Amino acid sequence: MRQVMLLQIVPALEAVLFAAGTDGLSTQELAGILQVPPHEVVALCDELRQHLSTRESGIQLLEVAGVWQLSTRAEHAHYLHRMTESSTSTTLSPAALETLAIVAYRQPITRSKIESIRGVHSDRALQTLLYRQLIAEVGRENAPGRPILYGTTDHFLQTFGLLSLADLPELPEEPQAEKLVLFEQESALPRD
Amino acid sequence: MRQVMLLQIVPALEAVLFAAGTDGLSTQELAGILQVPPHEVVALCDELRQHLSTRESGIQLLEVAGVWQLSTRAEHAHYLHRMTESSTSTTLSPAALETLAIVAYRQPITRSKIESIRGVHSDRALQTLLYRQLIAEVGRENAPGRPILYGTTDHFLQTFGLLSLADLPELPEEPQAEKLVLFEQESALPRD
Amino acid sequence: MDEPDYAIQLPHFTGPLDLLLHLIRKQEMDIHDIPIAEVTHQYMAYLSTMQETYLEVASDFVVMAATLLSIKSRMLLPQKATDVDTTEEDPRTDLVKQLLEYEQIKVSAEVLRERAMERALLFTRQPMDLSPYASVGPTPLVAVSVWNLVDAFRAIYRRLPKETTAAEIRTAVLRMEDVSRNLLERLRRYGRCFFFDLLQSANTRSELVATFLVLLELMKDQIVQCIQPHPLSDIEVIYTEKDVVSESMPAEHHDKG
Repeated sequence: MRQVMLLQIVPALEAVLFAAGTDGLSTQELAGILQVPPHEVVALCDELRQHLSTRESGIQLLEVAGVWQLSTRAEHAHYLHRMTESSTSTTLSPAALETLAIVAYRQPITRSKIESIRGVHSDRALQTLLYRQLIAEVGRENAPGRPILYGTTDHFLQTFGLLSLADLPELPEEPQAEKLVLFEQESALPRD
Repeated sequence: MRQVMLLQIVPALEAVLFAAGTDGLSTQELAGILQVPPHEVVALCDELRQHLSTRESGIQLLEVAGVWQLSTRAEHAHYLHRMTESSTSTTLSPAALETLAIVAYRQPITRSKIESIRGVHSDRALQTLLYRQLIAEVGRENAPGRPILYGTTDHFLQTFGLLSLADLPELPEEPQAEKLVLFEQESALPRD
Repeated sequence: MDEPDYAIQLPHFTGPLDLLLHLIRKQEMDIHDIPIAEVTHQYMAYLSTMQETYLEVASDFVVMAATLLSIKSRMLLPQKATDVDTTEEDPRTDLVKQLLEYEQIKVSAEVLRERAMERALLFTRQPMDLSPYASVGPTPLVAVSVWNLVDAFRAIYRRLPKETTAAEIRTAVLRMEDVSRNLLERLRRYGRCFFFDLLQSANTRSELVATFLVLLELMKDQIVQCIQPHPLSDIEVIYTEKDVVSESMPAEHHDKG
């Protein structure tokens, strides 16, 4: 009976690991989330692993350094390779550019701070910038969860032709809320 | 034979959608990555969707904002809430929601038209929606002052789980003019 | 649901139409034949209560009050009973049209809200880092200049909701406390740091000014020390750990000024 109950948690386990992404989750963390004792977490993970392989899923369950993590299988690597080719463009999306501007002027900065400035989730933009090596992890904030701090790279300086960060143009006089209302028209920025 | 070949691609499809995460992939992109014609992509997606549901997976396949995307299932939401800190997306105020509904159903639309429907100034609601990137400027009206026209974004579709604008729930029936006639007798008032 | 008397206990209407619709639906009035005198009376009663508390939002409501009164007076004008096929329009027509359209939107907004809630139950995952799968590095960017960054930053500021700043003005004292607490927290963590770094976290000019004022106050109270080795060089701020009362609020001195 207990066994049956446990098996019903396998889909929940899969969902939680799916959403956790690359970070994965430790046995301890999973025990907390699923509200089962740690040794049962291990049994559940074995169950999920078996499920995934017998049903020929495209994803697999790995245990790396005490952390459980879903990942793709080696045999599909060439599809992922093709994915990177289709996604390389020579320009940055407006979202990526905005995110880069925030990192450049406010570094070091966490993802959640970036998102609170932009008003939307910025996972994808960050991923693009990391992939393009315009930004990199530069440390961890001394705060709960020790979130990653991002900063710009040397490659960023090169791409934008800057000698150093001090070389970044000063931001235009900060538009105050009043100005937002009064000047709805785009005003031309002074260029050098 | 061809059929068998195709089915072998289902795990690859799952793998690439897994890798794409929040971004999702369009039918067109999937066709390029998997090297199959677009109509077969749709068949494959149906196949994957069925796979996932018959094997009681914790994840499901959705079609949102023109892309295919894997997500967790609603019934596991409470486990996931336990895992993630409350997301950045706080709920919208009733005023912002009203404004959003007007933009969604009447786009492209100017601020003054929105205000005339709501009967109230809507600066703040608009500002909030722009900030949350649920709406964006989509052009200018060809009228005196060339007022800004607003429309909804892809992020709007994502947030509301819509495939496209055509997928918007239908507006409630508006009482027809004929109904006005019904009350003619009860009223001493002239009707036109 | 079945409140015996109308209106006043519900202060949060999104606008005059919302209030009007509420009064009409609540009294089960016929929206196509609104008893205008009755509705106007109720509307005014609500308005006077509201004006005591929500003065700033009242202007749109007042416009509606004027509209209602004008309709009421036009309807009081004598009419001929035989006037069935007159071309003169019912003074309520426009209002009814507007109310119906508004009600439609209100229902749709509710439908959208429900959809968003359903959608919020579904979680996706961050896109995978595909760089290990790329054969060569990403293709170099073309035609991006540093001014694109500046423009991007400006775009964000244009989008920032006004309310952030509106709140800052009204609750300046509170904000100073926040700034002060935040600054102290960081100083405690860093021990010593550069003045410029300390101000970098400020997002708006007023935040910048507030941070600066708080810093001056902390200097005065000898909670921090500032050293500038050479003229024009970056000032170093050193936390002297003198604020035994962890939540001491130097900002309090400012609320008169």
